[in-house]
Amino acid sequence: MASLILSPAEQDFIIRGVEKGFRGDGRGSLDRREVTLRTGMISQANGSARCRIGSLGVGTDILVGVKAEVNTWAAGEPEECGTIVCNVECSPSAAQEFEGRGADEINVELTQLLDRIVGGEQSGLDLRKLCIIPRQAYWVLHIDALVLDVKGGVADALVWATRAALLATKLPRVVVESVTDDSGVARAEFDVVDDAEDQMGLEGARDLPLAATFNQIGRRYVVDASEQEEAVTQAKLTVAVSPKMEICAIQKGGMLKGFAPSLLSEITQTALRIAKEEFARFDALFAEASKHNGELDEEPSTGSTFLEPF
Amino acid sequence: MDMDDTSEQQQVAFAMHTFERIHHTEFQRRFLSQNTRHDGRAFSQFRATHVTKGTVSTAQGSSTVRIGNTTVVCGIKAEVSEPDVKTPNEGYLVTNVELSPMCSARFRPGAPSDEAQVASEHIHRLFGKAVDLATLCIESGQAVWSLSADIVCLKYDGNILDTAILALVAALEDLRLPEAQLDSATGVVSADRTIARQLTLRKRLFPATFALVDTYLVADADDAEEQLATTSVLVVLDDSGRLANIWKRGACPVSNETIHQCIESAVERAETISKTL
Amino acid sequence: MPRPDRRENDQIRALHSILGLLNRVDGSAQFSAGSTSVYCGVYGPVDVKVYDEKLDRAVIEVKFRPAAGVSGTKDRWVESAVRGTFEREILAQMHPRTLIQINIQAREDDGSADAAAINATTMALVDAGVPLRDMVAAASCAVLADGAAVVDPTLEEAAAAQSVHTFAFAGSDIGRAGSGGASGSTSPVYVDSRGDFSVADYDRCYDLCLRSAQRVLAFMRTAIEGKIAKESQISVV
Amino acid sequence: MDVDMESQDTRDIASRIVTPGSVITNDTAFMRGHGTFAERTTIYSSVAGAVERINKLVSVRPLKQRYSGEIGDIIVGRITEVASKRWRVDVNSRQDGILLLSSINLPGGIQRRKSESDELQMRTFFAEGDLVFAEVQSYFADGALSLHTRSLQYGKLRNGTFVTVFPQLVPRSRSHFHTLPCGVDIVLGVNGYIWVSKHVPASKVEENSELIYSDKNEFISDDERETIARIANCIHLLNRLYVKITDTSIIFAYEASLTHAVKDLLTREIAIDLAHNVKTRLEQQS
Repeated sequence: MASLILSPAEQDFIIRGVEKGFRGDGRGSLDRREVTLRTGMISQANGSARCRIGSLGVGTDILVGVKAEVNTWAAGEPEECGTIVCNVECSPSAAQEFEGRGADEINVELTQLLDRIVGGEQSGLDLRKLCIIPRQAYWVLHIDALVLDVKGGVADALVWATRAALLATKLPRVVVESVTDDSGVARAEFDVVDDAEDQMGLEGARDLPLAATFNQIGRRYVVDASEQEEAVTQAKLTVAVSPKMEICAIQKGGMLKGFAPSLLSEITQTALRIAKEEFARFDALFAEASKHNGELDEEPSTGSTFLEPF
Repeated sequence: MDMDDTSEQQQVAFAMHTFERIHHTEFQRRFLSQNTRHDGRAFSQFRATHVTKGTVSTAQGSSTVRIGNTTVVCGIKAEVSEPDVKTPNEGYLVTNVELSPMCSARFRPGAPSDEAQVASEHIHRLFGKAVDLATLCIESGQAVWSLSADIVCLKYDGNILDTAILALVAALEDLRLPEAQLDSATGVVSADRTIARQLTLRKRLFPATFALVDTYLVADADDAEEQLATTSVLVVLDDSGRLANIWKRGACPVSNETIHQCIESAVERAETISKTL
Repeated sequence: MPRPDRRENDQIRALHSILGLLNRVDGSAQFSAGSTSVYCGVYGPVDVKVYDEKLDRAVIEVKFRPAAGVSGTKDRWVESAVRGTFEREILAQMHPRTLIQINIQAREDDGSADAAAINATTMALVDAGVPLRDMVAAASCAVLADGAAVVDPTLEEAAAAQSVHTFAFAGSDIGRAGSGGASGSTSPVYVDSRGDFSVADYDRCYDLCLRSAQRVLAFMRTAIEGKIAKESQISVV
Repeated sequence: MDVDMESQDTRDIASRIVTPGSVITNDTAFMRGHGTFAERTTIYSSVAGAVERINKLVSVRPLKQRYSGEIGDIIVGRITEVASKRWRVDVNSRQDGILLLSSINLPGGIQRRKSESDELQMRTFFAEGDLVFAEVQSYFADGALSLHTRSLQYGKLRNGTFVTVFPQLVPRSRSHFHTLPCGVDIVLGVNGYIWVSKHVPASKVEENSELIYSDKNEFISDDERETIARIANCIHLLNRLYVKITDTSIIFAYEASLTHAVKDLLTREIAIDLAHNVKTRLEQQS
């Protein structure tokens, strides 16, 4: 994915800078770029969000939609649970290297990451609440993420957008009733209430984690690496931390190097340390986004460019 | 004297053949500017069209259609499958147009070309309304007929859409489905082959394609003409004379009057082929 | 019968567009009509593979990705529709031996998505500075079961309609029609009418779409001119 | 009277904003330039932009376009491929530029003859990813730009950081290499590629020609790093807010930015405020 090739002098400049605590745009090693968050822009989805990490309208940009579907239970599937299916796709309209099969590898890597973080109970979501009737019907949440631009730190933006989309997700209410058929056997049947007013949020969505990616550059590491910093990254670690300050998923990336165990434990400690601030930042952005949730402009509007939020 | 004459004729014939090959565009234009076409047809004239039903004995419904040199075989295979949850009472109709290197050198081996995929998709969209998918239901929510129509081009000489659409109409009319029943206890579908049920089409479709070669509108372009045409208009009518589709695609704008001309020609064409079918 | 979203029959949904929203491409646009929304990114002219190279003109390639699910035959159909529509409007002979790549990404399809794809492509091509003979504006219209013709149908309306019609027109043609010319003198660059309809239905939808396209074109021009006006204020030293 | 008519016409045509397909003029006296096409006697616009007129030549300056080079342009490029006796260089244009082995200065004296061994060690001069400061020398038949670095100020770039901007924001001017008062060197490539680096006196390279192809950075102090980051952020914000990028505008932005921390320069409010400040000062100056 690192399509950017830097000259030895640029690489040296970045690495030495990071080691001294100076990043190219003046950030400290644990500073994140500006994050922009919006929710509810896909009216046909049960929940949606868009997250951009980057300044002045340039940055990694991801759109996530959550669609809920009722599935009939089949043998071999979990009996009293719903499921989550993740899919991440890098749009070829975002970058030329995603043309054709160019995005296959990164799509798989990101899908795997997302699945690792929100695919199961470790995410904090109560999957049993997604069961409608045991061994009969359950909800499937399809999380579809579309990567619109890549400027470093895709993993973090993906998780931030997903958390926002799941928090904004509303499921229709389901009424279960017992019916006795002609032969006297009682069966459960369900009805999905089609009423936009009568919907509920996901159980446990508040417990969903956020992720921070740490890129090892030289002997130090940074959070939220820029595109150039990613080009000189030897190894990276994405750590997902829940609001309960538990680490619920870790994925290592970067094929050049392994981590020293001491650095690894330092990074996880740091992840926990910055988590509180990250959640506070997310909450503020999400609250702001919820105010404008799904606003559709009444008047025809022509947003001109960059400084419009999206 | 005689000798001279023949050699001169040969000379001319050779020159014309060469002319066609190396100056394809100019060659065609000479005809068009004289109000005729290279195969002698008038602008609005379609090629001879032959429809034969039941040409593939292993398929439940089949047909062979020839328009001029373009030859297409359509075979429909019926299989039992489970319906989609959203439409428990509807069966499936899957269409697939195959343009292999066998039918023309312009197609390459391997994955279906864009042209074949576009044709498959367009025909699929067209027949979605022509076939009542509810008549393909065996047991609601349990079992339905799934029809897969393979439309294979044997020889390509232009106007694949008209040929393929006609072939599918004929094959659907030829289709006989056995009476099928679902045994709810075992979940097995049994078919009684002695009773053959015919599928009733909501409407028969009659296609007519027109191509714009330079500024000339010609009906039913053959391969040589198609290579010059950047624009085509497909008009599909049903047996009650109503329109099912107008599809203008390609680079050149076509005036609304021209589209109306196409509709009028298509009406005449529909009358002719309804007799053939 | 009132429409589900209480629009008048000849009223298109609120239009919204953003030019240049993708940073990695030469030109991009988002075009939305109500909740139907499409992104388009254009690269070009760029180097072309020798195998595809055309000596006298640029090669035009179109890729369409649906909002969800895998890309299939359906998308090839849309690609061919868009490619055909822009084949003449892009002045391809000005950039021989190059490639102009058009990537369309549906964000949400709530009806009339083909028209939105064409409109988004026009705006992205303009944003990329690809030389065009003319701008293209598209619009859709549906004839409902009760015979009423409604413009810019939603997915719900289109699904229940007797027939659905999509037309695209070149800007100059729309201009001519606007100056009092009859619809007979206009020449659409793209027509897709399907369903069960009469010639009268077709004509009715043609006029409605021509009028809608007029509004879409005016909207696109305003959006583009607004952006240029902003950028023209670049201070000169 | 005639003159009056003419100026009236000029006002009609020039500085109008047009979109593709707009009629620019029916007057056959005009010649069509970039961004236009002609059909019969009418000149139409083929891009969106502002109409410009020089005498009888009308053209449209487009919204944005890839960089298209002119001979004499000073640019920054990135080596993408080492080929036989030449390098391919990404110059932010639709085609890669070409730097011929014969168009560079070799270490050990300008007048030295190029030998076969030079061909074998081309990577020691420029390798893939290297940034090069060069001048457009001519065009190849297929339109690709031919570059040269035969001047001591040109060559490999080091000691700093790379910034990309819209090419149309960098005007062509007499000098594209500047040493700013804050002790930072900048190379403003008209192709939109900009290099910001620690100031190294020109005499240093003149004394030691080996340095032209060095990959090694000099020692860069913390203060210098901060100034480089500040200048890079200033350029970035000028770019995003569509302000022309020149040594003057960069200095103005730098001076106005000093009350803020470097990392805060790219936050929305501060960026808009700074850009506004720069615009006002530029207007006052002219």
